[in-house]
Amino acid sequence: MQKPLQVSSQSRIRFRLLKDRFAKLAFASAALFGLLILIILFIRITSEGASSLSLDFLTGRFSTSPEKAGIMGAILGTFWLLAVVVPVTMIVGIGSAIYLELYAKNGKLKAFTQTNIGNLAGIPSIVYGILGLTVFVRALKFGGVVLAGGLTLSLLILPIVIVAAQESLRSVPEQLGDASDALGASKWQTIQSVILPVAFPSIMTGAILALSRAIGETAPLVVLGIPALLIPFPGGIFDRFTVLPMQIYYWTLDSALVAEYAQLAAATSIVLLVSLFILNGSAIFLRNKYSIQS
Amino acid sequence: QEKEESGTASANETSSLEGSVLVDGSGTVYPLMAKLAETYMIEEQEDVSVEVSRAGTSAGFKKFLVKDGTDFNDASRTIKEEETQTAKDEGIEVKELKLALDGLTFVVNKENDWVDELTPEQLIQIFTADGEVTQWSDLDPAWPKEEIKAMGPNENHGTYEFFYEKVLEEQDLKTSVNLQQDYSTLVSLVADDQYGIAFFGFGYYAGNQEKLQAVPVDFGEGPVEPSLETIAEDGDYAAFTRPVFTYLNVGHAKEKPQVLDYAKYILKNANKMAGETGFAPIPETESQENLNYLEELGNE
Amino acid sequence: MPPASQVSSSSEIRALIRHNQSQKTFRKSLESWIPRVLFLLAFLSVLTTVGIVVILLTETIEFFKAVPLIDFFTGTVLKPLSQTPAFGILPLVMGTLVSSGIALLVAGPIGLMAAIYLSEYASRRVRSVLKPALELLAGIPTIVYGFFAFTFVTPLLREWVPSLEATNILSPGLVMGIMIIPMIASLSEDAMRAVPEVMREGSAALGSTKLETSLNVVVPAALSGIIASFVLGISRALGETMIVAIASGSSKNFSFDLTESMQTMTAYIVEVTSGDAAAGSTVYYSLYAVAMTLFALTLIMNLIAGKIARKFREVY
Amino acid sequence: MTTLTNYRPTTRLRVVARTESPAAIFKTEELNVWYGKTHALKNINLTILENEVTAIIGPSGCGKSTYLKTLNRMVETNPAVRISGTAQFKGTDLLNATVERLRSEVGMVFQKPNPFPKSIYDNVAYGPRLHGIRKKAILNEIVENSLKKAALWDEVKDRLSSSAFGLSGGQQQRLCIARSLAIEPTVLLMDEPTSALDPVSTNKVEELMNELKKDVTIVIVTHNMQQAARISDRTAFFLHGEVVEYAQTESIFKQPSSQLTDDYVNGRFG
Amino acid sequence: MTTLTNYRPTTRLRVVARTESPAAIFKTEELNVWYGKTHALKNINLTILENEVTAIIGPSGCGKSTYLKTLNRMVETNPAVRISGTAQFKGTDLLNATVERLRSEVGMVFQKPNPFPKSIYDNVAYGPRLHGIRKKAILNEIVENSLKKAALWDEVKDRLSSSAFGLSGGQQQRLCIARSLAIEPTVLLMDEPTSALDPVSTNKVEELMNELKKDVTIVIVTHNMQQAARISDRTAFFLHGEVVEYAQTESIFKQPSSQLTDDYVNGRFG
Ligand SMILES: Nc1ncnc2c1ncn2[C@@H]1O[C@H](COP(=O)(O)OP(=O)(O)OP(=O)(O)O)[C@@H](O)[C@H]1O
Ligand SMILES: Nc1ncnc2c1ncn2[C@@H]1O[C@H](COP(=O)(O)OP(=O)(O)OP(=O)(O)O)[C@@H](O)[C@H]1O
Ligand SMILES: [Mg+2]
Ligand SMILES: [Mg+2]
Ligand SMILES: O=P([O-])([O-])[O-]
Repeated sequence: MQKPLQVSSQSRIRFRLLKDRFAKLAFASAALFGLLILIILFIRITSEGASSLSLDFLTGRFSTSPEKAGIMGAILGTFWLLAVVVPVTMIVGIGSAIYLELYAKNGKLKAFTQTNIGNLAGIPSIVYGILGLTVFVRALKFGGVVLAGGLTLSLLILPIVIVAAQESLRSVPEQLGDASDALGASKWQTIQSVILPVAFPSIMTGAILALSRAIGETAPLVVLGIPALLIPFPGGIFDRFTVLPMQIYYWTLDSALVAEYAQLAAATSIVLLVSLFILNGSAIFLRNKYSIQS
Repeated sequence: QEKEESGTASANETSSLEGSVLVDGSGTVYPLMAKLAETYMIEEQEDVSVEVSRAGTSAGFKKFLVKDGTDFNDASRTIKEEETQTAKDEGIEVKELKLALDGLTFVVNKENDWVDELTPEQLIQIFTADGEVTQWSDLDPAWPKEEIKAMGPNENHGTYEFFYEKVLEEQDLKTSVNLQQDYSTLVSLVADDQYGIAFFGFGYYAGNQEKLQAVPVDFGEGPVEPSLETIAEDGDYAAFTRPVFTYLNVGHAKEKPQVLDYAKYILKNANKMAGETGFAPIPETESQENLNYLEELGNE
Repeated sequence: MPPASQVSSSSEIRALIRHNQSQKTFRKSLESWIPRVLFLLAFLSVLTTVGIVVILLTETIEFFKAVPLIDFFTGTVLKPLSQTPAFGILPLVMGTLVSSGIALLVAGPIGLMAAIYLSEYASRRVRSVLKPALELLAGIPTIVYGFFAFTFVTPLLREWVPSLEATNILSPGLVMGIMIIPMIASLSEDAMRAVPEVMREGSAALGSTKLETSLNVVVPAALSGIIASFVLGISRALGETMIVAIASGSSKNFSFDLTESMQTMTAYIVEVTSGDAAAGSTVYYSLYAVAMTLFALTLIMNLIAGKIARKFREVY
Repeated sequence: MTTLTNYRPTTRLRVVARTESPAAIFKTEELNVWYGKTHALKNINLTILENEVTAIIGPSGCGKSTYLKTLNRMVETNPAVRISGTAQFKGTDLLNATVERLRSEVGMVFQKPNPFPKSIYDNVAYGPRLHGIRKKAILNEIVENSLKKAALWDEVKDRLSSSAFGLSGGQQQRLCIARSLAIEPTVLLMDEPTSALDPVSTNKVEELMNELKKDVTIVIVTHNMQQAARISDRTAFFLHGEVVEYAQTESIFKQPSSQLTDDYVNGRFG
Repeated sequence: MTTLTNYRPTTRLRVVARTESPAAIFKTEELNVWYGKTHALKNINLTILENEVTAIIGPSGCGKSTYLKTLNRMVETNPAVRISGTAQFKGTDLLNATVERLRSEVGMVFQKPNPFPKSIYDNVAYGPRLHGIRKKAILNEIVENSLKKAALWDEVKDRLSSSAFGLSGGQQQRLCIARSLAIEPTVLLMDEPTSALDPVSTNKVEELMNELKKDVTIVIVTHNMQQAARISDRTAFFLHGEVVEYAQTESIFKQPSSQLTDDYVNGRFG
């Protein structure tokens, strides 16, 4: 057989392999860049904030004097906020996902709702703040209380919860639902006894990730007029409150006035980041654990 | 031990209160008011929540002079004619409570080694278009040929209006003046810009002396540096001295005991905390007059 | 019905089941309500959109009664609080575009390269470390990024660029870029992994190196997905608030100087709400007009991204 | 084409003689099924007889599974599906019946074993529980009987409460059969039930079918022509959504009347 | 088992007589392949001869594809894969060769046609371009020749610049063959190349293989025993990762030496 094409001279192959290796290095550095920034950010924040971190700081009340200031109020505020956000997003989020994924007929309405949810997920959080300000704080006269903040943040993360829950439901092997249907189960019986139990870990993963988003949000709360300086602890969902990110915001802005505030902001950031890492970490763990099985 | 004290205190005067008190308004007054609120909540009434914001005097009045508005509005200027009119229209009775004295302070960067003093005329030149001054060398040929970075608080603020009315005599500011909402931003802008100059209340200079220099002002009798001594109604810095207030919604004070109680508290304690937040005290008699008024309000 | 204790024959069980089936039970009647209740829950998301649009529109219309549309969209001067106010949105548009542009310049190449690495080169183990790390990066609250930009990146940049102001648009732009790297990397990677394995095999079987397969087959095949990830990244940057609110100051300059403070639409909303949110004034309405503009801008971006991504999905 | 006995060397399983002519259990007339625009079944007229094993063969994509799933209306789980024509189950219109009811009479076994992520016991008890049987004693009995019928009881009786995923593929498939049997269906539809199994398991399942057909009518889709020949009484050959030929299994393999059938069963395509 | 001629009624394609004994092109010794913990190939000793068509048959999961993909080391695209033993290509150790080089000599055609999302022309020109051929004239010639060899030229010559996705499945598969041929491989590995195709296309591809084997050694995996019988010279029967039997195709189908082979080719399992 004639081989008219000297297609792969040794040197050419070597050159191509070299290019490949070089590119791999470049791509890997790009991927590591994120990790590097993460490390710098964490080192930077730890070195700034670690000295302010103490039990007193965690359990203390807010104060304008740096040496006395604590973040218990903000921590409690975050908890109360979750007391609103968790039930609302779970019920509405999973319910919507079940409807869209398992009940809704494929048609214009479903396509519209789906597109709508996709777009909601892309609306800047500050716009949700304006929605919350206009509806919850002003029109419904809640004022800047936990309920108003919680509902606003619920609306903000709902699209994320819905989409994640939909994906979880979709990832349940179809054959399981088929097996149940083929035994004469009604739709809801199949959902309740086969699909939801299988999808649950993955739904939780998505929900936790969305919740951690809610915990870290600042912009909508700024718009709602959530105060930074708030000394009494919130005791329920009708109380005024503040949260960790607001505290960071206030202290960062005023670090120009009181240098120690930068350390307080950093210390609060550590608390926020560690809680979020724990949350996200557990979500990622959940996902990895259960994705191997299916 | 502390608990016991506050317990007796509340048993003696009013019984322990709860509810919230909303304060907004002047950023200049904010440090003083925040300090007062904090000590009040810790030492006097643990269950009352006093929330202090700092939208600026003018912005604050807009939140104050509405139905269900804030309880207090801090102000670094007196209430304006049209604001009084709004209050009347809304049926809101307003009481002016004088708290302390502040001096409008001009600050420059630490590395600014050429400015020893400025006259009010020079300040006008710096901040208005008519002066045709854009570089430091335009004021004095020996100074650097660098653009002056002039900045100040924006129109939400009483300090802006005081400056506009009393110093500039209502000439428009240059469009290039960098107007900011937050005093903290101004502080860091000047602290980081060798050619910057800004103005705000003395308190923001007092708290940041390691980052800023105050510019002595020559009112005609030699340079005067702003300080707690020179800031007084008849002091050397009198020309740039102004009283600061908080305005009370009298209706709220009548309805909500915690608002009235807090009003009394600030009048009694403002002078004590003025110094550490960069304000000069006012005569006891002036506070006493207001206190009497409040006592009467309580007895109604 | 056969007694429970009795051994039941096939036919008895069959009969029992048929009997139960013909029964009208509470469960069955309840079940018919489930879809309706769930529908209402799903409808809430539509309601949210309607709420946002209605609120923004009504107040924006109020705003345009006071400020002519043309002035708003073509004005280069923004002095909302001045005695002689001017409401030109262009300074905010400029600030928004510049910061998002910087962000994309950072995140586009790095994100894409990282995506290629994760999708084409990384071993399963490396990916299992890098992906969660990127997700953690994506999970950092923007307020922390803001703090980072203001207290670390800006001072660091000032050592290289002395003319940089304490608040400037460059530093938040860069940090916003870092913030959206995970998003672009992850979405692009998804797009690349959606390219059927058989394509790669086809290329590899012809003797291609990984790089050649990636650049000649995978990236072109995933191109619309990648572009969609870029557009979504921009959209995210357009709407980002806290980083710019903290680190870029509030100067309403209509200029192109990266070293100066510039205000974005989002930062303007923060400034106005934390300053004077008293209802009724033109400034108050301007909040909604700016928010409406921002909303429209991001919506358009998202729709474009959706359209591109859908085209991509149609291929496979 | 006279050598086709070679295809089923183990005819031992087949019941050859029939005394009475069996009744129709399914009857489809002018049945058409579309997936969106794909016309998957075209005018299918078939009568499936009670207590027989009917095999459906044909190349990939010819509509075998679609036909099978139409019989218990599982095809409708795909919302894009449209159906026209008539289909009867025991003389009643099945296309308008209550699906839950239809499906509890017409069981189904799938190509890939699909046990639930539950215990072996709960897998089998799933169906009875669905249909309102809660009494432990009855459930125990049903589980035992069904597993016995599926020839699995001896292998799993000591680990009823362990996960079904711990079983081998062949055991899982028999578990799925047991699960179907637990609600006492009158028909069992099987879609390539052995194609994922090893020879030994295949053989077990084939034996099982032979056992079951005393009580249950079986319709089986298979791509293995020898299997069809071994176990079925009657065979339908589908091609491009149409029935090319439907006859006694012997005649399909020995004297097919269509050249297409001949080509297919002799491996000239597919 | 003497009736097996029935399996390949169309032996017309087979070259029956060989004059010279062909040389070994692949030789694997004690070859083992694991996917993680799955032991997919166990001690495979096989010698594949030049310019022959070698068929690999066996039930699903027995390791056919794994073996084929070991020959061009595509199996290594799965990072979990471990290989032990030796494998030679034309006498040189292929397990340590440069894969890019190996693969440009050992082409591969997959079960599902996998054209690139490019034009027909660019699909065929892809390989030559990789290897540095840029000249338009040369590329044109290669594309034309390759498409002709793949018996596709007449069908596509007027729309070379339209997308490859517009072709039918059978055409796409032939395009993939053309794409492989464009870099002049000495071997073509084919993994069930016709299982996704209709009868007509299947026939075309089979004819094509017969044409190609003059120049190219072909190793083909197929699940269609009749196909193996029709087109191959030599057949290997795999089961559970082992070679049960490897011999002339005729002998595998007519007198298999193993009972397992006999059972498999007669459809008693699989
Ligand atoms: N969910 C679906 N969506 C769209 N088309 C489908 C779907 N399922 C099947 N089809 C189409 O319907 C036709 C018949 O498919 P069906 O699954 O019934 O074939 P089959 O004979 O069972 O094939 P196989 O042997 O591969 O299982 C095919 O053309 C197929 O592409
Ligand atoms: N990517 C993989 N990961 C893990 N195991 C695999 C992988 N690919 C194949 N295997 C396993 O290796 C064994 C051999 O698989 P292989 O694909 O070679 O079989 P095959 O004979 O080609 O089957 P088929 O006829 O289904 O194509 C099987 O047990 C299979 O489960
Ligand atoms: Mg099928
Ligand atoms: Mg294979
Ligand atoms: O914040 P001001 O005191 O300037 O109103």
